Amino acid sequence: MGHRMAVPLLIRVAIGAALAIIQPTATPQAQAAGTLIWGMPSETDTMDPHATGGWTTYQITYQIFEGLAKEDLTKGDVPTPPLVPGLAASWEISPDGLQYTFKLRPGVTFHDGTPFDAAAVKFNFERFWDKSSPNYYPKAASFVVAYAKWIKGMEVLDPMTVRVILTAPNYEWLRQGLQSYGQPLMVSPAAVKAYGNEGIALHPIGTGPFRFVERQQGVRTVLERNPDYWGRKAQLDRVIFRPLQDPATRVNALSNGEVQMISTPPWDEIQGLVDDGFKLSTNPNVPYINYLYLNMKQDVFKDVRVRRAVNMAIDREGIAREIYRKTGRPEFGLLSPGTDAYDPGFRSYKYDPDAAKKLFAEAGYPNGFKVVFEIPQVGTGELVESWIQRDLKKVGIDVELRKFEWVTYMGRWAGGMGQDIGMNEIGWGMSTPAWINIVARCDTMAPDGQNSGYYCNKEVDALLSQALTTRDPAAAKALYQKANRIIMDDAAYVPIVDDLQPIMLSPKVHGFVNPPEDWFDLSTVSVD
Amino acid sequence: MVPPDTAHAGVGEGERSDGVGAPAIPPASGRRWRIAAFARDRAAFAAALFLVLVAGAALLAPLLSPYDPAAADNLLRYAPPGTAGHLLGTDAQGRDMLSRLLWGGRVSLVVGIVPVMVASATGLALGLLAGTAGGWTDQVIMRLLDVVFAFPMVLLAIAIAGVLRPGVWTEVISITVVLIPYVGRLARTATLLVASMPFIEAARAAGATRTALLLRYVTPGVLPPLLVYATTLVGLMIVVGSGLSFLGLGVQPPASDWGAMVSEGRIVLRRAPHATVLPGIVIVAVSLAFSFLGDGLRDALDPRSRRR
Amino acid sequence: MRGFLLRRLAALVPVLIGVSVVIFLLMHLAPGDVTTTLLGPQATEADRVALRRTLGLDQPVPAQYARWVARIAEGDLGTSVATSRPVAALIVPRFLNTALLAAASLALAMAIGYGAGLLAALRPRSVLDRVLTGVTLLFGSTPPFWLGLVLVLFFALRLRWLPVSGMTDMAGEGGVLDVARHLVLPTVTTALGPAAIITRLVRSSVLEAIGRPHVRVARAKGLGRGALLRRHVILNALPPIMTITGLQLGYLLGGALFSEVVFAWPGLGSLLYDSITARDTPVVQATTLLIALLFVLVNVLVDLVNAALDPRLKES
Amino acid sequence: MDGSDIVLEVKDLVTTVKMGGHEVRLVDRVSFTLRRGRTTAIVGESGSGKTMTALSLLRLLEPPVRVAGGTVRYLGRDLLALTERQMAEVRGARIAMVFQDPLASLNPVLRIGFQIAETLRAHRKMTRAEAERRAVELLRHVGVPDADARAMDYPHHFSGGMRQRVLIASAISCGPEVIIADEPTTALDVTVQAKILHLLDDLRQEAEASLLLITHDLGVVAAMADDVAVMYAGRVIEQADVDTLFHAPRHPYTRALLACAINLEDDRNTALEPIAGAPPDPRRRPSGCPFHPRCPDAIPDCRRIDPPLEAVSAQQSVACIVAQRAMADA
Repeated sequence: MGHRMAVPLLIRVAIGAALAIIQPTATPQAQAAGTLIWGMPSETDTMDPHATGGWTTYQITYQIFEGLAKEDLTKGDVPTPPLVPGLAASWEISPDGLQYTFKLRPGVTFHDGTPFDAAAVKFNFERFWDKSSPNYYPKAASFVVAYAKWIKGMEVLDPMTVRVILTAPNYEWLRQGLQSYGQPLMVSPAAVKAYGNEGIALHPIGTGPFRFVERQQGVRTVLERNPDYWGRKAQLDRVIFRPLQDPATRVNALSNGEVQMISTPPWDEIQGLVDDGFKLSTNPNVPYINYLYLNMKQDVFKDVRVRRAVNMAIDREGIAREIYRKTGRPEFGLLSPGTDAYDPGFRSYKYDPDAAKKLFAEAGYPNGFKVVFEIPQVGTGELVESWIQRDLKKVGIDVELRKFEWVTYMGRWAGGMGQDIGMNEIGWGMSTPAWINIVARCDTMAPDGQNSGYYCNKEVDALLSQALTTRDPAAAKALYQKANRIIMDDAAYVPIVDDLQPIMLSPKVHGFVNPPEDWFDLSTVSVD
Repeated sequence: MVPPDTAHAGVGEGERSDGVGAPAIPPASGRRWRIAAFARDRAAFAAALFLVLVAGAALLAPLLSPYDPAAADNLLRYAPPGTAGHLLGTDAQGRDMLSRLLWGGRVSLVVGIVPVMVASATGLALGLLAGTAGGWTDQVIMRLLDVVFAFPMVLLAIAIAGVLRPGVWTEVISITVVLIPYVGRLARTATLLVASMPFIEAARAAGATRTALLLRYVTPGVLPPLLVYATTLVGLMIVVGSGLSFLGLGVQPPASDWGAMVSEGRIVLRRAPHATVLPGIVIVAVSLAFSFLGDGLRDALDPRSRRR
Repeated sequence: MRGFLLRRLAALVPVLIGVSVVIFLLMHLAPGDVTTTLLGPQATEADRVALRRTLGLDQPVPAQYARWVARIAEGDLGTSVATSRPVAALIVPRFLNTALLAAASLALAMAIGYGAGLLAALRPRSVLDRVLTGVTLLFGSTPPFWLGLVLVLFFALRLRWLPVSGMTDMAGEGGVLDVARHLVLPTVTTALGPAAIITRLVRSSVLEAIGRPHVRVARAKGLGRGALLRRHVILNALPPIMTITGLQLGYLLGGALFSEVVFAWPGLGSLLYDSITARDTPVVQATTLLIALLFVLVNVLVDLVNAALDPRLKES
Repeated sequence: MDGSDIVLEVKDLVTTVKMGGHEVRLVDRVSFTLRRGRTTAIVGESGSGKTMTALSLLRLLEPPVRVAGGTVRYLGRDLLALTERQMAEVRGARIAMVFQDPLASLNPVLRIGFQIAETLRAHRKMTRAEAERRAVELLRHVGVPDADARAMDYPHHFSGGMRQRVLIASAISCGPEVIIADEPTTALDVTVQAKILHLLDDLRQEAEASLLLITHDLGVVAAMADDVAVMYAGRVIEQADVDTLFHAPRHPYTRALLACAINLEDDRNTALEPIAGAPPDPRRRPSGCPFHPRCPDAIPDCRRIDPPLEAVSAQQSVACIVAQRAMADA
């Protein structure tokens, strides 16, 4: 009864199997007609539009859900996405700017066949705004707060008409509902009743040009064309969103034909891909400024001359030219591109290291000082951060980089800089000029807002509040620009570069539009 | 990659090996470190020489490196090796590769050596205690080691990076913590084997106290296999450290180490292969050198295994 | 044998408890809690406090731990905070993917390791020995993520033989052959490290067994080379080999993370990495426990195999 | 003694080991014969090459040790010329061997019964069941109590003596003509030694096999051997039948060996005289007669002349010029 030895057998089997697999099958994957596979830098979180905040998530939910108003993302050559009727065919704003009466679009159904009407709108508003309603969902309320905090009341006039009363006039209110951090898009009430507030994230039912098919967490999220869509129907049969965290893998997947589109390609690989025949798509007005906060509570930064000197010491043009190349533009203000208030010609501080050194000396720091610069793991990236560190070193400022893992960094950034921290950074912006309120008002100082550097200038707050209540966009623009000038004169922030949102596309992709927004309308796209 | 073969440090003699592959215990007599034998083993000798050179270069980085490792020249990004003034070319930010390799060596060698030394000391202490005390102490220590043993290495590193901050100390601590059970188990097995040898009973009969027994008799028996195992581990830990840098948990800019250089350069492998290939080769060479050094040490300390 | 098994399984319990306590503390010590991901930075402090209360995060850590263990006992792994899906639904498919990759990698590592190790041991100090040991050592010393990329550049981008990412062809219908094609590069990348370790140990273990006196006695009995090798050399060399193979399988469950990241292979490792960065504690805890449980179970299995192979072990 | 009863004839056997580039002789032109039904002993201090000689007969050497010359004729065939496969058929079936260390000579992971049956099935067409049954009979035959049950046990369940009995059972399982026993009892305690030796002798007579007994114990030689060969530094320095050797040793080394042995019959309490010095290192063997540095009768010629083994009578040969010359004069 000697032992039957399986080892030699095992070896033969394993080698045999391995060889059988490697025989060459040269053709790249067969391409289903009209399917776009998009390689994204990270997995998206829950697909409940009311309860999510990530840009990458809106890149999917924008295809499934729609709001009463909508941004037209099919135009790339406009300074800001035009505001167009969505599920509301039309709306009127009362002269005092307090009442918005929406005429709903008739004949629209949700993907689950249930009708879209005033009752559905009421259900959605109760979900993210009305604490007294059984449909109230606290998580949604906390995400949609920027939009919902202006609502005083809401009433259904008839099955196809709804009126919303604001607490105060805010002519950016509609636009604020189409930004990140909680979008009040219309979710099918029947689906919420069927799957519950948490379950809706797994069964997203909206009215958009694409319908949800399935999601494999970390693998793919599949949408298909909605044949009954009320507007221009999508051309693609299906869209597949694939998280590919590693930049090298994203590039290789594109080259190997496993994806037809990737976002955030590594800057240094773009030229190589273009040479290989892939198309680079960018937009000059994407609302995305990479900027630094200076900690106004730190003594060194209380002196405006020091803040100005820091602004002068950093070579924005050099960073845009050498690192971002054709996918970045130097930025000198804090008004977000992609809005009608943005002025591309705005200038604040020229790159002048010698003048900066003089200013530091004048302010009492002839041989510079030490400053701690907190950065996130997935921020602008080491290339930019070390460039800034070198530029400041040249003028005597010794920068210590402290990198934090993303979630930890978010907590520290949202919570406001500690006393020992001099600077931190973020890449942000919105297609509404009102964004500047969130980051630069006295009353939005962290931890109650994203003014992480505790900048406070009463005059700026007054101008911004007035701008919100100015109906005429041109007049509002003048106010925002005046505020922007004051902020940059105070030099409380150090804007660096606008990211032009580079997207690499396979030559097989047609009709893709890169709009002045952080997500895209895929219904115009087709793949041969 | 997990450190290997607890049993690798040779397999015990005689029938009492408990099947888990106790380490080779040199016979009680003739344990002198035979420099001659070691020198004759050409591979080990070459490896030792190479490592001394590498360590020297890293230590003398300030003198040897032609440029400041953080000095970037934007006009010279991705310059291939052999470009004027830059023997090994430049990296993504136009920094001199040779200088970064030299300075990076300091961090990588620390990431390789410090955890192995600390883990060996702790592991030895725990192993000796568990091996000689036996009973409850042995069980408790072994179960504690099992807890850390069952923890996937990478998870521990990520969690520690979350608690502390990504950086060299995160790497060092995570690698140390993960290594302790491997060394601890090896030390315990070695202790059990040495403790059961006749010369220990003879010493006990001659009235040696427990601590004397432990220090003068058991430890010298346990040290050689541990030393051999530790040497091979250093190389492996440098490779593991490079993995942590790849996940962004390692050393933070502007400082760098070989692993971070490999993972940074990796993104543009096609366009500028030298950026990732050069540090890659250094890691492989140093890691190989430590393995050969380990083999050489094992043969020198345990003449019986030279026959094979 | 049953007593042996029960004793070994009993020893598991404290280990698993230990692992669960450690990971629970680590997740609580990590700054930045789940409310930042859940509520987004715009939420006010009051909202965060309210949410912490509803999630029970404001209770003392031991109480939270106790509540969590109680739920685990009933088989409820909790729901993922980031994706609001039941943790089990998240983990099981990812575990199967990792299991597939780990099994394939181990099979390859064993094929290389046992083959090369045995050949090297049968001709010690020969050219074959030096070549085999040298090559496997070389691969064992290469950072896996770098190796993966080089393989991709050659086999996928230049020869266009193999896919670069994922587990199946996204647009295709999948199927065994499709998965197999996607499995090749990640398996080779993951397997070469363990293969080097297994080769070294098989070589030293077989050499040691060959040197034992009973092998000479068996030869004196006139046994043929095959029987001699199988029954008298390999059988005695197996226990340490089995132990190290078990260790490598344990490593592969957690350690295949590099291949999972480089090849976008949707395994447990990348899920773990993402859920830690998202502070998704329920997922992290369940995944860690699963990996730890598998690791210790594999080691118990190895002990059983070794006990079957070597009677002295059974009685110790 | 005519040639017909010669079973095994070893002539000028040379076995070397490759050390630091050159071949060192461990066995240096050894010759002796094994006669049917008789026990020949090879005696000598450890390191004299006696075990190496035994292993060379069965070609059980592994690199860097190898047989460098000479012939080993077994029933007319030179074993050194056989292929490995042919040699395997001889080992265990025609020439069997019992080893010194019973503790390590049995495979610890296989059952006792199996390890004996294994030998049978290697040489005989037998089913597993038959081999196992035969194994149990063999165990009973070599004196293992309760053989039926014990066959299912593993080696570590047996004492040293019992394991040696198992090895002997395995050795005789195929009825070999020659049994080589390399210090079969050295590792055992005294009480068990006698039993094992008697067992070996009974089995040998029963099978009319010849026994080649390797030992350093003159007591064992006296008890067991018919013919004796004394080895020193890899050579046979004296060969004779047991009575001649004990009563008329010619070679000074043999005489010295005998002087060391305790002789119970002799009532004089003579002090034991150890032999000065130690056996030479094979790498730096002295010139001429290897024993001359320790030899009390050494004469200058001993340092020059390398004494061949020459017959000084029908039953005795010696490799010592002083002894040879003394015989010639007498």
